Amino acid sequence: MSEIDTRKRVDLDDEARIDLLRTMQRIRAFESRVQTLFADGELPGFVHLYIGEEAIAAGVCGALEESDYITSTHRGHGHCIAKGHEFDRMMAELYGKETGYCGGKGGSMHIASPKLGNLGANGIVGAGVPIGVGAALSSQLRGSGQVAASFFGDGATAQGAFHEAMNLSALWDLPFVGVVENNQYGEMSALEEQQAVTDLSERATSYGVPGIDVDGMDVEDVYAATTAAIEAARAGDGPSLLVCDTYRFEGHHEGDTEFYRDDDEINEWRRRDPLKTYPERLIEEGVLTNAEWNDIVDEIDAELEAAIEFARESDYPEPESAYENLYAEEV
Amino acid sequence: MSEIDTRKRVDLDDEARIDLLRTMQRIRAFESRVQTLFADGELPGFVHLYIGEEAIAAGVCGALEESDYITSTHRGHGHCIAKGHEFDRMMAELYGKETGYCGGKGGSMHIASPKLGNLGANGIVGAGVPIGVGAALSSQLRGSGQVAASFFGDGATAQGAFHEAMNLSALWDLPFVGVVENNQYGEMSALEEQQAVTDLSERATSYGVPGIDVDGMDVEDVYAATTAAIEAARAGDGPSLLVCDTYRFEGHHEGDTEFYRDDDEINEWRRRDPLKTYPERLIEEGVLTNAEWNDIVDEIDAELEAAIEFARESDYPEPESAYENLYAEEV
Amino acid sequence: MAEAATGTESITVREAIRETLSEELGRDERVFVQGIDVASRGGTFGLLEGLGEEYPERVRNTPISEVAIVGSGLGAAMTGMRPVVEVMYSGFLGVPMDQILNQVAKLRYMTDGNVDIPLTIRTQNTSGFNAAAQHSQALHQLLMAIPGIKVVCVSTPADAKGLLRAAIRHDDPVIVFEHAGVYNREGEVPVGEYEHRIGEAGIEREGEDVTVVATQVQLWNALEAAERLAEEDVSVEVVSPRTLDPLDVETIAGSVRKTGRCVVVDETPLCGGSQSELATVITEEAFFDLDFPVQRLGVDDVPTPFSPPLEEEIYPDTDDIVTTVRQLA
Amino acid sequence: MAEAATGTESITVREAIRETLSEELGRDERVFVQGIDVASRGGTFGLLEGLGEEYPERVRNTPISEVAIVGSGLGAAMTGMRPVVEVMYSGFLGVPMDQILNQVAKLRYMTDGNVDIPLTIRTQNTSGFNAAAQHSQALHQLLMAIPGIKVVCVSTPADAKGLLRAAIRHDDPVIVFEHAGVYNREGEVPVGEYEHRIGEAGIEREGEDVTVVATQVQLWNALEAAERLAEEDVSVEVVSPRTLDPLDVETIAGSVRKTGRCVVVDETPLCGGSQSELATVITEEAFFDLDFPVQRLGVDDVPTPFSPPLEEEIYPDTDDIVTTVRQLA
Ligand SMILES: Cc1ncc(C[n+]2csc(CCOP(=O)(O)OP(=O)(O)O)c2C)c(N)n1
Ligand SMILES: Cc1ncc(C[n+]2csc(CCOP(=O)(O)OP(=O)(O)O)c2C)c(N)n1
Ligand SMILES: [Mg+2]
Ligand SMILES: [Mg+2]
Repeated sequence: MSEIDTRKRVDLDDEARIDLLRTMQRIRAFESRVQTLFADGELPGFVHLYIGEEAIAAGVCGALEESDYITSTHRGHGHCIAKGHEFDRMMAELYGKETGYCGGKGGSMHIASPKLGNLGANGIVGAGVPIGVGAALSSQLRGSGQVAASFFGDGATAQGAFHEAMNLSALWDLPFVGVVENNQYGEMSALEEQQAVTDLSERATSYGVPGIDVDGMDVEDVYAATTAAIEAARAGDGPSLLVCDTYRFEGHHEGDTEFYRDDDEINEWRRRDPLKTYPERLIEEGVLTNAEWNDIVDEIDAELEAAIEFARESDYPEPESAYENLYAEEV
Repeated sequence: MSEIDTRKRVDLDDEARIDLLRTMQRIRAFESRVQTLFADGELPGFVHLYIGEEAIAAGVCGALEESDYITSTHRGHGHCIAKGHEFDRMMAELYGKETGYCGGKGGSMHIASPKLGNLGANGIVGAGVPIGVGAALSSQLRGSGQVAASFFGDGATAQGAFHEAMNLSALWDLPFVGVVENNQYGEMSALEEQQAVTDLSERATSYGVPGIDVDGMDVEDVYAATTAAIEAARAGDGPSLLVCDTYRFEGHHEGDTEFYRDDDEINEWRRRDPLKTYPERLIEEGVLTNAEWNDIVDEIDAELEAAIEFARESDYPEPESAYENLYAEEV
Repeated sequence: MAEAATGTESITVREAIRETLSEELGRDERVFVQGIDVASRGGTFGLLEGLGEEYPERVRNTPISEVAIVGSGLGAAMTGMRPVVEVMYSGFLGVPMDQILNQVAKLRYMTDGNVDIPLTIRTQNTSGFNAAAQHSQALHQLLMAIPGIKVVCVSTPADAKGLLRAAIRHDDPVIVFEHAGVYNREGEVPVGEYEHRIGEAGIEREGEDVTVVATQVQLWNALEAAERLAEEDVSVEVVSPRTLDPLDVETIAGSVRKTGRCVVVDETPLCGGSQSELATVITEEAFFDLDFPVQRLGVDDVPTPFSPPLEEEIYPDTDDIVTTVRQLA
Repeated sequence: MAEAATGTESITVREAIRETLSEELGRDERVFVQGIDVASRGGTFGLLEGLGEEYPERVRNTPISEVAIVGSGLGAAMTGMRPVVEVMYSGFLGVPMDQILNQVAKLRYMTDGNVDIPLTIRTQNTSGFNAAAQHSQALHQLLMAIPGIKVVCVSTPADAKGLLRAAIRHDDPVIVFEHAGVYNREGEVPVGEYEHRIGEAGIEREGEDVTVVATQVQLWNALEAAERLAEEDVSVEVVSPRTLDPLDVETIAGSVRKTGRCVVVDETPLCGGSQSELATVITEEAFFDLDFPVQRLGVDDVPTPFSPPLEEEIYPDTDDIVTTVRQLA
């Protein structure tokens, strides 16, 4: 097993840093519009927003290659965007339109494009972890050099699937990265009501895997830790567990009354909002001007509005298509 | 969470020490006869012997009260005997006779008497752990002061059920003791082929639970560690995980060719055979004379032969009884 | 049957469930409730709101650990408690399936009846919420296929009260399938400690020409269909099985012997669905009275798609029932 | 169908499985095998003995972690491999059930066909070994009820070879139910890369009076029963469904339309059993040709008891089939 130096500085040139910021803003903008669209009754189903947690998806996927794999969760829009999914087909999927990534069959909890290396968003807490480990196994067997990263929440670390998968990945030194998005809550229950030990990186020691505490509100910290984990993975040194501390600024799902937490706590975390701190930092460090940042925001907004237009104007799938694509080989 | 001092000397008077030895010998004698009876074709089904691991069941159950609970495994005969099950009804169960503890419905993998606090032997690796935790929860809710101990193998620590149960028991400070019988193998695969970390007590740290390494070949060490764990449990300090190092002297099940391990390893462990070392020690320390020990052995053998006779002479259950006792309330 | 009911009141399924749990918690200290966010949020769809404050010790939030939720419920049920555990969506039943299949359902039998298992598992089927394939499932057919656990399904407020109470007081494990689509349905419920008998079906509407056997959302659709068909002078008898395992074959087959025609409507996929089980026992019992084979309505063997028009496509509705009955009548 | 077979050889089910796996591992580098002790001991009942030495990289012992075994198989299947994973006993399927129900079976559909899942899950039903309730189960009925995974069941050596190869080469997930009770059965198998078509039943013996549809151990019992009944001049047609989902309704119902009488024999418990599904589709397709309702033989809704006379009691045998056919004929 390797020792991973998480504090290792990674070389991030200006362009790379702006890319990280852009990805985060893409997620923030997307999710914010989804929130209003849902409130307006435009979007069917359940919606779990990623607002506040953008640095994780952006940092992890920023460090992955296009050909690497991820598995995602019920709170998966951010992962999709960071892994290269386009607004228009994502939005269309949320509307249940035929132009969506899943032809309307998946919806918010299941948007995914396996072709983009997203092996699926999951409505079953913890269930994506063994699948991610399987992709890592496949990569090892094929000698392809690909890495697989699974995103999952703090709550998911109470699920047996997480443990079985971690043990297997460590046992076989698979090129796997487990990414805990510790947003302090599983639904309406706080971390300490669900986990006997709240320092979740402890759970890595059971498998002799580096358990790395990451500032999930700092995209560069996430990027650096992921880069180190990926290097180890590709070098054949096996998996890592990144425990990214973060916070969801919105409810568990849209409609959540948030009776279980108070404004002070939320405001405390909002001060660390990566979409506040990171642009400030880049501007301060002269990487970006205020005007350039505004342009980025506007550009993204424009793309987003176009995507919403695309989704709205797309057709619903033909009802009969409900019976298609269950199998590759029909009898 | 409590700190448990496992090396704390426990007061064991001569009688108690002889009782521990007697329990071990009861198990050894029972299992040895089961082995020959099975080889002779007298016993149907599959049989997993406990030979070599006697110190664990004897030490753990010796420290438990009669009213405490256990859950058992596919390798469960030793647990039954230590928890007070009688030879005759056990043997009858192995023969599939109506006088068996389960009226012939359970057999070797499922002998259990809930009335004696044995909530079931289990053919599903790991599945007994949540059940044991539930008994501990029940005890906590009823304020009964009872403790629940679950036995399971090293292999079972790779199962999700074990993890979910440990987390819950630790989170709720339940009066629970997890007992890992680390016999170095799960079926035909060695510990290190199955577990990323072979020091299994590490798995306790994920839950902030004391993970105690116990010499599973030394009944007094098992007894002492269990006593400490029980005290903590009854005091409301929550669960412990005892990792008892041991070895099965026979195959995984009867019929196993044991191609996967060599005689040297077996002989090495046999030198620590608790049925060799413990009587020697008690005799050496003047707790027991050679003659007394021989008497104990003979007495047990006699009881055992009577039990076999009982089992042989008992009737098979009526075929129609197969349809009875699925439900308490028939419609 | 516990106490005789005196009069009725009109409440929703949601209210009936909350009330019944509150009453049973109040009546018997051995009863406790555990599940994800049951205490704070009140469990799935907020059904149990406030119960956690009433009984803080005995309404317990668990980690997201269905194996432990069900397994520890079982251990508690074997040792003097009467747990009511919640699995939020029936689509999550795969997670604790071993505990259900091999532990809950088999432990009494394997010990030849030496222990009772008064465990209630509450869960709910979902359709019509665009919740997609994993959250939108009807899965009681899987549980019907497991000997050792009784399966009841809640369609009406009276069911909610009568079946849930019966399950809690029952000495065997019972899984109660609620349905998100009927929580807000209102109906008459006997007041007092009303209990349905496990193993007893109900005739929800009497009729002469065709028997429709239906559950949950489809029961309400069937009643609506019957209403519409009455205008066409087709008299439909609507039967609610209530208990799916054990099944009240006598009541159901009795109706079919009378009408000679039968439609079974449920939301399970057709292959291996509850419809096949019902059709089979009905056919066995009423073969020589049947004019046509029993007709099955259900999901044509796909998972539930997200998109509203797709989801609508795959589930039976009132029109489908009307059309099918018309073909028989 | 891959290559045409030339001639046949007589081998056991056990040999057929080992041979097929060995050939497929040799033919396609994407194929790998994983499960508990598959490499060393050769998996359950030593079936795969020696395969681990032939392909040390691609025959892999796993920890005792069925969720990880199946789940990682799925992940590998989505990313360019063709895994064959083993769940030792079908009775253990409850452990990884969520991976099967919600992941393996739904991922292709939820992504609208954007990924293929060429995953084979091998498992085996058990009866007749006095292995008691958890190890002795027939559970293919649960899998038949899940849209998105195909279910085949191995009764003969030809099935073993033809169905296992088809499963491995198939681009959809297939669960192969073997049966411990048929591993040592011998029979003629086409030589070469023989493949059964998934979705095709087989007429194992032709007859005129009564159709017996049977699987696994019960198929052999049915053939024996047919032999005995022939002496009484009752001509029995024995049909093996082979693929349980999708089911070859045409072949099966075709036989019943000819004979007008049908017995379905399987080892699943009757409530929710495969027998009910088969009886239902047969009845729907052949209703007006049926002289009697389809008869079902199976386990009368109890778990499998350990004691030999009890276990014998609950499973159908040749006598039961003979008696039931006689009543119809
Ligand atoms: C097996 C399972 N149990 C319960 C749920 C219901 N559920 C959906 S999201 C969620 C909370 C998950 O918490 P966490 O893993 O921390 O992720 P977060 O929502 O905080 O991102 C729960 C309990 C589920 N989807 N799957
Ligand atoms: C869920 C499950 N998977 C696989 C098996 C098959 N099996 C029976 S015993 C055993 C080994 C268990 O190893 P361990 O937990 O170390 O206990 P031991 O046999 O060494 O006492 C296995 C894999 C099983 N019974 N249950
Ligand atoms: Mg969380
Ligand atoms: Mg072991």
